[in-house]
Amino acid sequence: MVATRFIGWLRKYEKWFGLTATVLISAGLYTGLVTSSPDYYQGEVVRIMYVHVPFAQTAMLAYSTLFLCSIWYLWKKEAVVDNACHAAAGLSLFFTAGGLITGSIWGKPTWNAWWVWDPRLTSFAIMFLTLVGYLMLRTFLDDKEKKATFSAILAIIGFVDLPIIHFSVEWWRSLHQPLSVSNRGVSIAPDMLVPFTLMSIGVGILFSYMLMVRTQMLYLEHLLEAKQGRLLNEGQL
Amino acid sequence: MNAILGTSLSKSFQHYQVLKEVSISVQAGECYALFGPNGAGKTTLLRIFATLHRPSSGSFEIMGMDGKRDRVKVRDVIYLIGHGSYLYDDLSVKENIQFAIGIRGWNPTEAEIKKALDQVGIGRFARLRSRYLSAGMKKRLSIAKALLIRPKVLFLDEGYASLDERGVGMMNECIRSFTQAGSAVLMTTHDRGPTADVAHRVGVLNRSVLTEISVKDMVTADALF
Amino acid sequence: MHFFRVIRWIAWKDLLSEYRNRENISSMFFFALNVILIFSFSFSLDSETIKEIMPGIIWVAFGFTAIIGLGKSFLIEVNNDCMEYFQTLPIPKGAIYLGKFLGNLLFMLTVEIVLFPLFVLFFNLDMIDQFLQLLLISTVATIGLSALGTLFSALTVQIRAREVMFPILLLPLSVPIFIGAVEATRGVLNADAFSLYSHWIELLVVFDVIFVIVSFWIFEFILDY
Amino acid sequence: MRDNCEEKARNTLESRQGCLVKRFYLRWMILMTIFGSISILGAVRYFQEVRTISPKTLLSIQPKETVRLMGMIDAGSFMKATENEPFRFDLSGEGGKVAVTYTGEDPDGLLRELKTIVVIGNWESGDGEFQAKEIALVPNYGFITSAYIFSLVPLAFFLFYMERRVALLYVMIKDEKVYQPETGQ
Repeated sequence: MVATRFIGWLRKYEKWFGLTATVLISAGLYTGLVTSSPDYYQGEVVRIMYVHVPFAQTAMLAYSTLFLCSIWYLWKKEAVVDNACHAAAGLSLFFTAGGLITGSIWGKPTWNAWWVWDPRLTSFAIMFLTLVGYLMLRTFLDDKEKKATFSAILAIIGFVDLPIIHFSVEWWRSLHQPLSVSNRGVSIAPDMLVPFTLMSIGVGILFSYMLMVRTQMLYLEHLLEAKQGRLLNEGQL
Repeated sequence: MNAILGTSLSKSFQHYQVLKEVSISVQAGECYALFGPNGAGKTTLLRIFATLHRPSSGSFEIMGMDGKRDRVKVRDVIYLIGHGSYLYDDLSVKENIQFAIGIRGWNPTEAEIKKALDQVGIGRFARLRSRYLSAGMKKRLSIAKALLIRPKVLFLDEGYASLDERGVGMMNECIRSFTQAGSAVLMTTHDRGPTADVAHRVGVLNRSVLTEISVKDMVTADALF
Repeated sequence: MHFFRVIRWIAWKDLLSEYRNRENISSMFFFALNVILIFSFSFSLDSETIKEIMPGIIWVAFGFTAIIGLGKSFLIEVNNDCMEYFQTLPIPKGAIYLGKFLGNLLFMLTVEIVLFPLFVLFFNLDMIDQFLQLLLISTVATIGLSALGTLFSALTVQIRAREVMFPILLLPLSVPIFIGAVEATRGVLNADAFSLYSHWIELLVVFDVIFVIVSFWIFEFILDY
Repeated sequence: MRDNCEEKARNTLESRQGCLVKRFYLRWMILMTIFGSISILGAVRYFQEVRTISPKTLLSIQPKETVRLMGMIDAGSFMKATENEPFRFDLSGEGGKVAVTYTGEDPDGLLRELKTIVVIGNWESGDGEFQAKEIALVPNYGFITSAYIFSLVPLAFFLFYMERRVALLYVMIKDEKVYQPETGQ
């Protein structure tokens, strides 16, 4: 009955998260697009950072959620936690892809390249690949417990690996490409800080809302599947 | 004493719910035979007791130990003879037995292995690589392992499959020796004749309903499934 | 100690099987040979460019070898459902992991040691003097690679499309191993002082320690989901 | 509103789903209106405030106020005699050419021949020189600003699909009476 109570809780509180996220994001968009002045150095280009940075932060938040949920699943073996893991992985993939694409758009005018092997970009690319692998692994497994456990294992290993990857790429880059990329990215002026904070918190809360919705979605889909299975069992379908 | 006790066990794979609220109990020193149509979930039930699957809901006990929490202790007392032979193709019969028993923390002597192999009638092949064994011989090898391990609870999945007549007799002898020593045996089977010789109780699992019938009825019934 | 006995039994079984059929080692070896052949035709190799790209060639060849070899390492366990047998055993599952890991490490190292002279032969390298350093680097890198590879092999061997999934999961996560190994090998081939590239070896050691520990802890769940 | 709607359409699954979808469209239309108006406001500000013009346009409109000028530094025109003198170079674009003087530091070595840059400053039509006060790293690519909005579009689609699916699922679940499932499902 844990699952039912949990889903009921999600259903009860999700709208507050959704509302807060809407308010914060529309305020962030308004200040970011309309009232704040362009950056001294980067001009209008800096505005993409108001989306890019929150996306990247939320991707990391989502992966951390996936990691914690995976540990929780391995500990308690609660099926609804596995649904939350699956939901967090899908959202994490979405935000990672969004962060990579907006980062690439920002990188073209700033670094004059769509892609550089920067430690942060590399770790994100590997995070992306790991998450794709995670979701693929899930599609290839049939047994529910096995699927949940194996994917949790993959998520944990991937999470442990990310700092190591970041660190080793940093070392590697300092050896091979010194100073080709100006790290002078964002100099945060006070009137830039407002949209920045609003968007960061807003997208973070939006993620919690999306996680709640998606967990419910996956849970309900599994319920329906179980129902269909039962009909199949009784020869009605 | 209940050697095996399952309470309202359910199990579903993806879309398909195989077991729904099945309860069963087997006493120590008893042989329980499970009949049922293909796909009724007999093997799944057996595998849940053998701690290979976790039940979707419900609980079970083996020798009074909770099957969900004390899995390691449960595993100490069970042995499953399933569809797989658990053999390594490139090891000889004797080496396979040494490995399978040795990994449990006990090294049987040459004489004990020889005795067990002779008992199941494959003593001649002790040095043959298990790649060349036939299905029946592999089954006999599994029985030899069970005889060496002497588990408190033995699970037999399709116990008589791929055994010849002498093999079936030998299997029954083995089961009888287990039950006489106070072990419980839970088997799934489709062969009524040999089952009638050893089974103390018989259950028919059909659409997640377990009906118990007497051994006599089992032999005389027109169609069990 | 039962724990170490399990490790010993598993490694013994793997080495004995491998010694009898030589399936894994020979396929790894000839695959790597093919990779070398393809590389030697894909790049125009004069003595200057060789120094630049050689570390990469060596580790790409070893990486592919690892995919071939490690991907198959748990096949022997699923062929006759031995994974199931392990699952029903009352033994620490981490010991099974360490046993498999040890076996894989030995296979990989054997192949790598045989391949190094071939690199010397085909690409006219002079790295004979620094064979010990190379051995150290490849040992440290191979420990990490087989630690991850053994875990992912156990994970993917039970699923559909395992040939695709194994490299997809293994390669992105083993990026630090390749970075460290390639950089350290570059140092060796340039005949640098050991202290110039020793920090890469330190990185590899840290990676090894983390991954052996994490995999050891987490392997429990692969066999006991 | 919810109860009313559901009472009206209690009969069939389809009509109840239709009812839900209608409520969704309403909510999402409100959201879209908010975000749409914000993006329109942003676009309006962008076109009013920020203009990056080419040397040819500069020569034709002769502006008094501070402008952003984008062009490529001509080869051979770049010079800086001593430490204290200003940078001098020609900036050309769209067929026009303007002489630029810039007093100050060269941030990150931006000033190189044959490089496209943006200078911010005033056009002194008297001495025919552009007095640059600032040098910007990059021009104001319009597509970057629109990318801001367009990166939120997939997010909206994703969320929209998800919410709609959940609502439909709740209806279906209620219809099939499986909301109280076996514990671990």
